Amino acid sequence: MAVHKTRVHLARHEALGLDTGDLLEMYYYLALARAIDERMWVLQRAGLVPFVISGQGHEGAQVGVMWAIDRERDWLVPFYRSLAACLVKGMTPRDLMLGLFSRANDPSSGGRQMPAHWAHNAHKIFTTSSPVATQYLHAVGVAYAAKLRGTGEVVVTSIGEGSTSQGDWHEAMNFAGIHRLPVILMVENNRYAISVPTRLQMGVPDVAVRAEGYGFPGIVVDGSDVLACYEAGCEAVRRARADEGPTLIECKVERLTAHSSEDRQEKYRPTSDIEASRSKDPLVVFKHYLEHAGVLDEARYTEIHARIRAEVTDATDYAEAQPMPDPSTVARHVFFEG
Amino acid sequence: MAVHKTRVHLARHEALGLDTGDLLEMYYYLALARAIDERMWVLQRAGLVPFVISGQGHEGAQVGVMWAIDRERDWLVPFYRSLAACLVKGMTPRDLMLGLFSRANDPSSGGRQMPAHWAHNAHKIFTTSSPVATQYLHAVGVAYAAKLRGTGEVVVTSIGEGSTSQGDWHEAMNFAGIHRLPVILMVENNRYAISVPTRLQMGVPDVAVRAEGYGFPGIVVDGSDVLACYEAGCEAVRRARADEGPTLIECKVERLTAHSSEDRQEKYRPTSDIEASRSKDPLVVFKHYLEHAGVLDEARYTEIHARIRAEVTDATDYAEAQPMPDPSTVARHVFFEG
Amino acid sequence: MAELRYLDAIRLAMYEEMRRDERVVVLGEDVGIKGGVFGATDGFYAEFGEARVLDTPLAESLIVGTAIGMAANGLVPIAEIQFADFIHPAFNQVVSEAARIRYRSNGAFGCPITIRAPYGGGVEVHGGLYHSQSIEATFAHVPGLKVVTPYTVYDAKGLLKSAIRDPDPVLFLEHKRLYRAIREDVPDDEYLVPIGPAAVRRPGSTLTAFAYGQMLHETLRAAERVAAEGIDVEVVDLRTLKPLDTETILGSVRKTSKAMIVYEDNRFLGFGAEVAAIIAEEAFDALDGPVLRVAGLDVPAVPYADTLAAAFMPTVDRIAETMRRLAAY
Amino acid sequence: MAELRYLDAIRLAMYEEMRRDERVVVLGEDVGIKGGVFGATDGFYAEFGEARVLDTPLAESLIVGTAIGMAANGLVPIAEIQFADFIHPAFNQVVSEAARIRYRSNGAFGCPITIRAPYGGGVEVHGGLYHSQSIEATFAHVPGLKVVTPYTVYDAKGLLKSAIRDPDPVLFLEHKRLYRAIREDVPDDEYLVPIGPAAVRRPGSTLTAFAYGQMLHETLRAAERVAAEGIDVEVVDLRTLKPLDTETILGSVRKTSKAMIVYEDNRFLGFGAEVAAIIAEEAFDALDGPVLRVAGLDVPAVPYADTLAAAFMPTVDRIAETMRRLAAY
Ligand SMILES: Cc1ncc(C[n+]2csc(CCOP(=O)(O)OP(=O)(O)O)c2C)c(N)n1
Ligand SMILES: Cc1ncc(C[n+]2csc(CCOP(=O)(O)OP(=O)(O)O)c2C)c(N)n1
Ligand SMILES: [Mg+2]
Ligand SMILES: [Mg+2]
Repeated sequence: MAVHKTRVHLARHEALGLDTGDLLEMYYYLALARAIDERMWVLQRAGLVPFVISGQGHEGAQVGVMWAIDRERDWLVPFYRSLAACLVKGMTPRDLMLGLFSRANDPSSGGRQMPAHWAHNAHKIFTTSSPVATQYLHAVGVAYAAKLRGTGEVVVTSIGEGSTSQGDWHEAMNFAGIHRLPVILMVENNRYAISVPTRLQMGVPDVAVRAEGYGFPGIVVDGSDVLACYEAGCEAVRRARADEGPTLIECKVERLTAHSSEDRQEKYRPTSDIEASRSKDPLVVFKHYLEHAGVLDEARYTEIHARIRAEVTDATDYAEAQPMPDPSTVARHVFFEG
Repeated sequence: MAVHKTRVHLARHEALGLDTGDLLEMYYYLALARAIDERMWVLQRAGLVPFVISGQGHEGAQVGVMWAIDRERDWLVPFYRSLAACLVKGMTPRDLMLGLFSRANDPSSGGRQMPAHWAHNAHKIFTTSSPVATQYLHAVGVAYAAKLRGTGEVVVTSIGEGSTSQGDWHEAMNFAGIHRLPVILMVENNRYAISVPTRLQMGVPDVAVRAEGYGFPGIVVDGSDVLACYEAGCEAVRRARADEGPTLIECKVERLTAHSSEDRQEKYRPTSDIEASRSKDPLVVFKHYLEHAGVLDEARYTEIHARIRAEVTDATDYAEAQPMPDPSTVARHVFFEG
Repeated sequence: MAELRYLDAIRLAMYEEMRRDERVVVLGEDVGIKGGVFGATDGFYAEFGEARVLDTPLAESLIVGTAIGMAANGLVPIAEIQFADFIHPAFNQVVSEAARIRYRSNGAFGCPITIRAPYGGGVEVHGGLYHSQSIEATFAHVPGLKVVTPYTVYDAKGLLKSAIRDPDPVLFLEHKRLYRAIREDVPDDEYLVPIGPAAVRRPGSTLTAFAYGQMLHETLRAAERVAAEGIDVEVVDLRTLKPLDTETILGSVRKTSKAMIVYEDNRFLGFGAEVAAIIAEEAFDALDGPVLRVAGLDVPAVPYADTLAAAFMPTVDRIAETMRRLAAY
Repeated sequence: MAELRYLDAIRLAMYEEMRRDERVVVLGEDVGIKGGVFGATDGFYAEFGEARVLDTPLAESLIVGTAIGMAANGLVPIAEIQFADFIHPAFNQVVSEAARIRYRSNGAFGCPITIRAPYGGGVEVHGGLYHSQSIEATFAHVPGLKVVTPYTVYDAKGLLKSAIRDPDPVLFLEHKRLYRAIREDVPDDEYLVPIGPAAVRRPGSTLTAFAYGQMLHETLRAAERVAAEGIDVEVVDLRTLKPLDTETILGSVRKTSKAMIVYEDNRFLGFGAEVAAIIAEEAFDALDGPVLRVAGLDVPAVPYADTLAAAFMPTVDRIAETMRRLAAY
């Protein structure tokens, strides 16, 4: 049975052109994202930072799809759960922790925005705001410019399923379809918008079915299946580079934490549902796969996690030690300063 | 051939439960709407009123669908091309002309709004504004109240295809689907948004395909085929009353005039295209049908049109003779006056 | 008499109105089982059911737009905007639609909706640029809208009940820092606080300081501080920003002959600008000094980092300093 | 020298910038083959092609939101909002996004977009409640946005070119009544008018009247009228509403010691409120009279019927009357 499984699994990642090194690096990013994320919650509970919102449960979808793009050349227009995506795109654990601690040298906003409002100019990660869905319009605008200028860039953006209810989402989908833009439109569907279940959010089970109404394909993938997400990403990138237009990728993911440190999900989520989520943890699922595939053994596992522990601790200590923004800078950058 | 045609046609309206009286009344409304509309353009060209925007080419879709509702009990949440729909719903030629002349006793707005911003409290026609697509949200709100209060009312709203690009359209479609509301969501697709062709408005040929993405049916009808529109309306009303939810009805119509008296369509529409529109004039098509069906003969035709001419002239003379709004009332009704 | 927090008063006002009038419904994001992110509708879902306590999709234009339609067909909607900052996607429905239904229909249709929005920032709020905005000036500029922002627990309950019963759209602003900060004894018997009149919170003779919402707290403390120095400040709570109680404003200025306005919103074209303009226009003869403003900085909302947030906000120090300057003028 | 109308100047400014810099694109509703509903992009489609002269879907949030993205990736978008009244659906993208890109990224990203919007009403406009609004106060309150509204043909061209080249978002407001009303000789050689400085259109000594856009026309005529009566009015064209040239404003008031503001927007919290507040705060010592405002009524925009539209607008008579009142004070 295990043997059989293994053969099947091996066939899968090999068929996708991924070698052992790729798989281990992908696993590293999943585990790193999770470790940073968990540390953030610990720091918040310890009262060291006021607030945390993060992406536990979404890492598989993000690492899988992001693995398909050119991390140097392409764009990411993220949302607040895009922690893992930002890591793959080049942000470091220190970068992320600087945002959590709202330090002066936080590359996202210099401490001006809440944590998880990602941005990094050098890594082509566009600045994130709080009002949901606005980023979808920015992403298709970036893609329009890429197409007009012939840069060959592909743009990845993402959003939660609840936020697809915003008008901006529709307007962006429509624009992407009209101009066949090189953009990958991700929806990370974790079944809840804070407390609102999909039943009250939309009249259909899958957001993806809406893509057809805009003239491009929409596909549904299991967000706990990293390779399936990677495969979907590859096809979407192929379409984008071949000027075949956008692709909507709806990843069914699980929200393993409360919405944010301000939320108590026990009030609206049955325990059984919360447990069901844990059973679909992409980190666990991917780890099983790698073990069955004989890619991840005890030694490698220990090595990777030791490295991650060190990086997370370094990032935390480093960020905490950095200065807070100087109050005298509060009025800077309202307009261009030359 | 003619005989054969006739048989087929007869079968059609009879199968829909429409007798001669119904057909003649429907024809009367189509012709009345057209006559009022044409008079409005004449008055504008003669410099008697500053502006006109109207619905020539849309009458078949509006009369057909509106014929299916209960004109007393149900709601209409119109847009600026809903002239014919407002007539069917109970507004009189005088009511419409009072709006064109922006007279003090204009029932829509007392001369405060541009012409074609319909409203009539007694006839359950909700007030129209200029920003497109907002009415779709009002309509589903009215429908939600009807369902919650158990009034059994059905709500009809309509919009142009270009305006479906607005976020509000998506938000309303989504809400209608989630709550299975008793609402008929019309789209009058005349292929242009002022000068913008559908090619630049949406990535798909039919807006109707989007309904499925919200969990309810969307159908496409030929707006020059009054009976087909009526049939679609009947099924939509049936669904609504049976608590089966909303229906999107996309009527393919033709814009027989420029967008408004401010527009010169020759600049962006080839003559051939403008002529093609004329060939799909719902008034002409329906007249042919009635003639073939032996419902409309010379005598009846003359009688109906004589009646219409008289009504339009009466409405024009009456409205023109009414006083303009008293300047001293300009600040009234900002808030409730008790 | 029951001791309530501001948040309890908000909740109780809605609760009583929903009990009293079955046409009243609440709609918004997370107002259902969760009872709202601040708990203002806690328990409503269980008592009044899903149809009257409606978790909407995540779309503010929908929240306001459908409320307009519900109101047109016999309901009395209370729309909750989760954070005032997120009313912006609904701007068109609020300004072009809700505020104009009555005027544009020449009085034929009305729009009896209440839009509740928690607003405001401060170091304690940790809201950053999008969970701390003050939106009162933007909406008080809009004819056809009423804008209310209570400071006391008593007013929170009485004004919200008036807003719900008001035949016109009311934007009801609740400063987040007040929710749990203060407790007050409030009568058990029903009472209403009328929309319109301002309230003198501290009578004084040297100068008048106008404020509303959270800033009254800072202003009153500043007034106490300078009182020791013989500066007797009259503090006026504007409460209703639109329609504005100009009579009370001008009356107070004629009495003290000096005026200042304190507000947390961006200074430029913030609400204090209108108050200052009214005074400069209609009470100039009574003025013995410039009309001063203490306000938030002209940067986009309140930055997240404590150091920056503190630099943004009007503080008791800054307010007291301005009182001294004005008194000395 | 070429004699141009205001509309020609707007068109020429964009044309020159598109010729000069291939990164410049225009997008909006009907800007393509039709050349815009007012003709501001007439001929552009044929010359620059569909990709750079983009007819967008009918969605203003899309127009501004995509422009932000285009600007982030190397383009310089000029977004046309067909009528200023229809910028409201884009309010969130303008206020929460465009205006904050730079601040929220601590200077890492910028948003070099220009948003053009024809605004304003009047009997001749026949725009009714939704084709006649003044939106300058609403947006001038927003930190991070520049707001410009030229009066002369010369300024229309020079300021628009500056706006297009500006590294930050500029809301460029064009009063519809100016489009075809005036003709002026404008230099053939390239020139820019800097965003910021106000301009004294008529020097005077009795009092200062501040105005902008179409209202300068009425104000200057009123000034001529009362001049015969010995009232010498200084008329200042504010031109750039944000950032505002307070130096020129205060300098003029210190000179004349009396000030009034004329604006077409609703009076309450309209732009004149901030001008009055600044004067009452920083030039009180120089003031010899109240700061008066002549403005549009506090009703939702300009009604359609001529009789009502006329009742809404500030007229030369009302302005002259106010000048007399102030002079006599
Ligand atoms: C315009 C706007 N309205 C409300 C909010 C408050 N809010 C933040 S996240 C959230 C829920 C988002 O749900 P979803 O899109 O499913 O993403 P998820 O958090 O589940 O990943 C809400 C309501 C917001 N940020 N922006
Ligand atoms: C929000 C908004 N933006 C722009 C306009 C200007 N405008 C009025 S009608 C129209 C075109 C509408 O096209 P469509 O929806 O197809 O309806 P049609 O006029 O073709 O029947 C436009 C752009 C408006 N009224 N509202
Ligand atoms: Mg979700
Ligand atoms: Mg159309």
